[in-house]
Amino acid sequence: MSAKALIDHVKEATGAVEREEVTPQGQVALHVTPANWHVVAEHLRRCPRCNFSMFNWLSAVDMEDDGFEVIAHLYSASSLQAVNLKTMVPREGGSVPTLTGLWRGASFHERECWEMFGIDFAGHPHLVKLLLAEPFVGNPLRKEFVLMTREAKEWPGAKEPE
Amino acid sequence: MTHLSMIPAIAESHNVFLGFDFSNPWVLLGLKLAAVMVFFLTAPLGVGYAEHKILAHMQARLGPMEAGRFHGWAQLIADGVKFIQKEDIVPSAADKAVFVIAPAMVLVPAIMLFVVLPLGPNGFWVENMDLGLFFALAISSISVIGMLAAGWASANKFSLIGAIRGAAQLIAYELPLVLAGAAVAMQAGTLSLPGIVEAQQNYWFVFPQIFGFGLFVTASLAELSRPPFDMPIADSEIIFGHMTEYTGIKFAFFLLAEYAGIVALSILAVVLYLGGWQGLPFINFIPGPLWTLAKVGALAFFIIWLRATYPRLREDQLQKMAWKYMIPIALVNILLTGIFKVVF
Amino acid sequence: MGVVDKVNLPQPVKFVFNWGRKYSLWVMNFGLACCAIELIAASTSRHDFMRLGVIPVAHGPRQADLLVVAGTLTDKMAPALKRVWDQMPEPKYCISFGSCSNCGGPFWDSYSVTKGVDQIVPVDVYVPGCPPRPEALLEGIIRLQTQIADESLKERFERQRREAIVVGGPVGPVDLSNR
Amino acid sequence: MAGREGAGVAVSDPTMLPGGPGEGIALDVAGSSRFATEEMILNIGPQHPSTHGVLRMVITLDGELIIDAEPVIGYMHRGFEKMAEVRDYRQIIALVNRHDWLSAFGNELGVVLGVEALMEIEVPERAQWIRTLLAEWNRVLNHLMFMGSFGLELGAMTPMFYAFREREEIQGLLEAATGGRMHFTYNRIGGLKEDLPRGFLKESSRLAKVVRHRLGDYEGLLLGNEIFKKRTVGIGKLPAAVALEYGCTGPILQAAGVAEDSRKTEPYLKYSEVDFEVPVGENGDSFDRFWVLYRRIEESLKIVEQCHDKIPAGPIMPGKMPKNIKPPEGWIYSRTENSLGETGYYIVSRGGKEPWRMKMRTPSFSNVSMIPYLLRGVLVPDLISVLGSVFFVVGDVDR
Repeated sequence: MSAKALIDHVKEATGAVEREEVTPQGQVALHVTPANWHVVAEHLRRCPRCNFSMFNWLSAVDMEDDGFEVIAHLYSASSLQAVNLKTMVPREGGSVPTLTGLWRGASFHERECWEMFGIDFAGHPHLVKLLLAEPFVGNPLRKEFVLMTREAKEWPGAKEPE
Repeated sequence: MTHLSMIPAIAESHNVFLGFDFSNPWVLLGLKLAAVMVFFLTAPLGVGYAEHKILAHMQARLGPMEAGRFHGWAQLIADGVKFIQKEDIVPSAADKAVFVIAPAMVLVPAIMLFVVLPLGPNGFWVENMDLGLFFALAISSISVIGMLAAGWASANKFSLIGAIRGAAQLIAYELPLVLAGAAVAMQAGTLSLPGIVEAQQNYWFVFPQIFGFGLFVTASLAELSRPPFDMPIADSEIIFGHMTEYTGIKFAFFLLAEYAGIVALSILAVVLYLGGWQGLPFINFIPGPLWTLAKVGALAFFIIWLRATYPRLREDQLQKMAWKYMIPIALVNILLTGIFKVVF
Repeated sequence: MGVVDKVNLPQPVKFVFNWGRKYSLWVMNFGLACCAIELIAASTSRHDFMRLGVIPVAHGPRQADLLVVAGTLTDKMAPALKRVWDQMPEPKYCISFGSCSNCGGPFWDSYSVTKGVDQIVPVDVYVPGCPPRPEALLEGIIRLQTQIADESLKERFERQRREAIVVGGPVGPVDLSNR
Repeated sequence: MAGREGAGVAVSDPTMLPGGPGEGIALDVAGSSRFATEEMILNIGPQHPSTHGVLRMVITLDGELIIDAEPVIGYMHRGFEKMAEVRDYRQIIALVNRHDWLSAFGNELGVVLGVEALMEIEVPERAQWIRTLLAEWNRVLNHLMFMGSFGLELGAMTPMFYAFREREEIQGLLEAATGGRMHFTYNRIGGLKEDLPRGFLKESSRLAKVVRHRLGDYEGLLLGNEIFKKRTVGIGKLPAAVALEYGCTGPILQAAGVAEDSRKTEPYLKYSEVDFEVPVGENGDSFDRFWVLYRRIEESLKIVEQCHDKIPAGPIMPGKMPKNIKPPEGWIYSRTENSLGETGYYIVSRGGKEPWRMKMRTPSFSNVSMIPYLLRGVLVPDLISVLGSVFFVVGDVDR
């Protein structure tokens, strides 16, 4: 299934795709609303034509004022097709339904995303810190989280090539 | 039936020690004790050093090279000197009395084992008991109590698991060990260890008792917790088993007992199966004790070689092997020995 | 322990004791990150630090004399390092192996890395590099052995602040108090 | 493991459903009133000989039977993704060397391939072939390490020493080209740091023969060893569907029977021009995982040997390169088949000299998240056999 065919199929089947994106390198992204996140994901997982059986990774990107873009990267081992499922959540109080019911592997990725960005994954059974130490405060991958060492002292090796 | 009094070299040997005749019993006793201690403190170190070097050379390395200058011969002495300086830690949760006494419970049987082991003819042994074999096998299994005590008293889960594994393993392998020994005793017609050696004048028992020999060596490895049966101290699973919490000299005692065990059980195997101090026919000018030591060395080399070669079994596979295969084979072996004795 | 660190031992006894400690450094591999691989490389075929009497069979801290902290120490891991160090019996030594454990190395600006294990445990020898070559560890061990050979345990325990050696740095003790 | 109660939770913890290989065993034993035993919580790690690194496992035991296991990770979390946001692309090459420290070359490859694709830089032929060659050598290095350490965990100490005997030679070879024993930093955006030294290819082909010859040692010591087979065959079976759900890739997925390898399915560099196979296991057990690892070394050596003949002469950097590396605005997910599986970098550029965001998708992270599934219902000694065969590097897990 080509990228185009996939996008058309998902659009048609779910009717929940806001917009699609194909990069010059041919990578596919489907943008959905947080409310439709689980619906589209479930279709991608269960539909025999899509058959995205592999949960590759899930993360987010800090888009500053737009909020956070949550990305789930799925892969189909049968059609060798990859798709990025994307949704935008607000900076504060953002919540996305969990995908742990669809792919077992989503659990760790969502925990990581939760602690790194502070995005809630509604329905996740075990949303606790994964990588950070227990006393750690803050969400490191948010842009407002500054690296104190760098604030205190600029890296002495910073030099532009001439 | 061979009786002890029928073997002249043994019957007359009561006051003979290391080839000399002693009339003063106290001098004799003192000498014997000193000899045991000297042998106990040197032979295991030799095996330990050999293990370092043999393993190293099998693994494309050199092993200790610096301590004592010449090929690191003093490595284990340095270890000993270091161990006596180390801080002696008793974990606060430990059962202190048991924790302290456990190394001794492992060490003392290991020393006592050497009392009956004969190294050569004409009194190269400390005590010639009529029940020598029985005594040796009985004493060698006492150490399991020390092991359990150490594991339990350490108040450490890894220690406890290690100790329980060790106990299960020792109990399982005590049986084939004893049964294999029993077949030899039947063949020799005596339980006295020098007597068994004398009975091998014509042929070594390894030939008629080839199954027994295999069983004995395998069970000895398990008794000693040596690879591939080193689950009680499996370092990648349970750190150091019952020794996990021990420091300094107490830990050194455990190690010493382990290597003494290798020496003792090797001597026992040599005495039971490989003709003890009896040499090969044409090179008989080599004195008996050297023959024993050479054979012990060969067996110890084999034990070390196994360590370099094999991964370890799993605890339940080990148990299965003992109960389902080795013990039946040992019983059949006894039966065959009986038939052999009656027919020939 | 008990006596050796409280009295000044006569020279011959001290020599023998120091010799024993020098050549019997059972090492606790506190392998954390990349440097752990070079630490293993130092213990295997080509470099084989067992030649120097560094025996890598101490699997638990209780039997170890030397702690080699190899790799990045994170704040989450730091309590475990402290605990391992406390579990080791005296006299014990510590080698900080690699830039990360010396000072944070390439992770100097990270939010979760402890910049320097000397904040947690006293370090005897620092081995720089990212990761240092196994030869650098051998050099560090030899420097440590030289230090052990003429130290007095009594003085060692009396000394509150430890002096450190930097491999490749000036020969002899370096005072870190003014850094 | 929390989430077992799951009150008011729409979806229960999927890792609890529907059981691992030992499904039902634990419940029968623990639930029986006649043989009711007390569960023991055992904490393995973070510093434990078997976890090769700083992974912590909290396992619930019934006797020696594992009822539940939870990996506690993060002890090596160094904040790579945050640090990548304050480093320019040149520095990131040096940084990513260090997250999977056993396959540094593969890591830097992922980044430079991504940035080159974003900037649409044409990499010279020679540079591509050299990258392929060194990436495969790096894979051999990595796999040798795991072959050795797996043996060590099962109690066989010699394979480790043999592995390092070979590793030292290969590291020497790579050091000749790159200047680094472990962290090569040999790639540049657009090409390579410098050309191969004289005599490199000759030495490389000699070494390929040597390593291939010495692989027999491992076959004898491990693959053909009865005890090794007893410890690994049938232990920790992983079905392909579960492996995919957890996102396992590389040897783990291939052992489970899925021939997924981006060198084949989405060829990059010169992998479409060389001939190699993707080994596939049958049962997905510990033995298969190890066997796949072994076969992957053979295949890598095959690629290495083909590279020797095919490396063309020519430049190693494109003629015209911008002074500052500033990829245009956009995003890319660059995925490579690294030693342990798929290593991907999701790079978001806003036109600056630093990436706006660089998400690292690492194979070890997914592999470790799958461990609880494998461990439920196995014995403690098998924990080692399972953990050792789920190949992971802790830095790659925690990043």
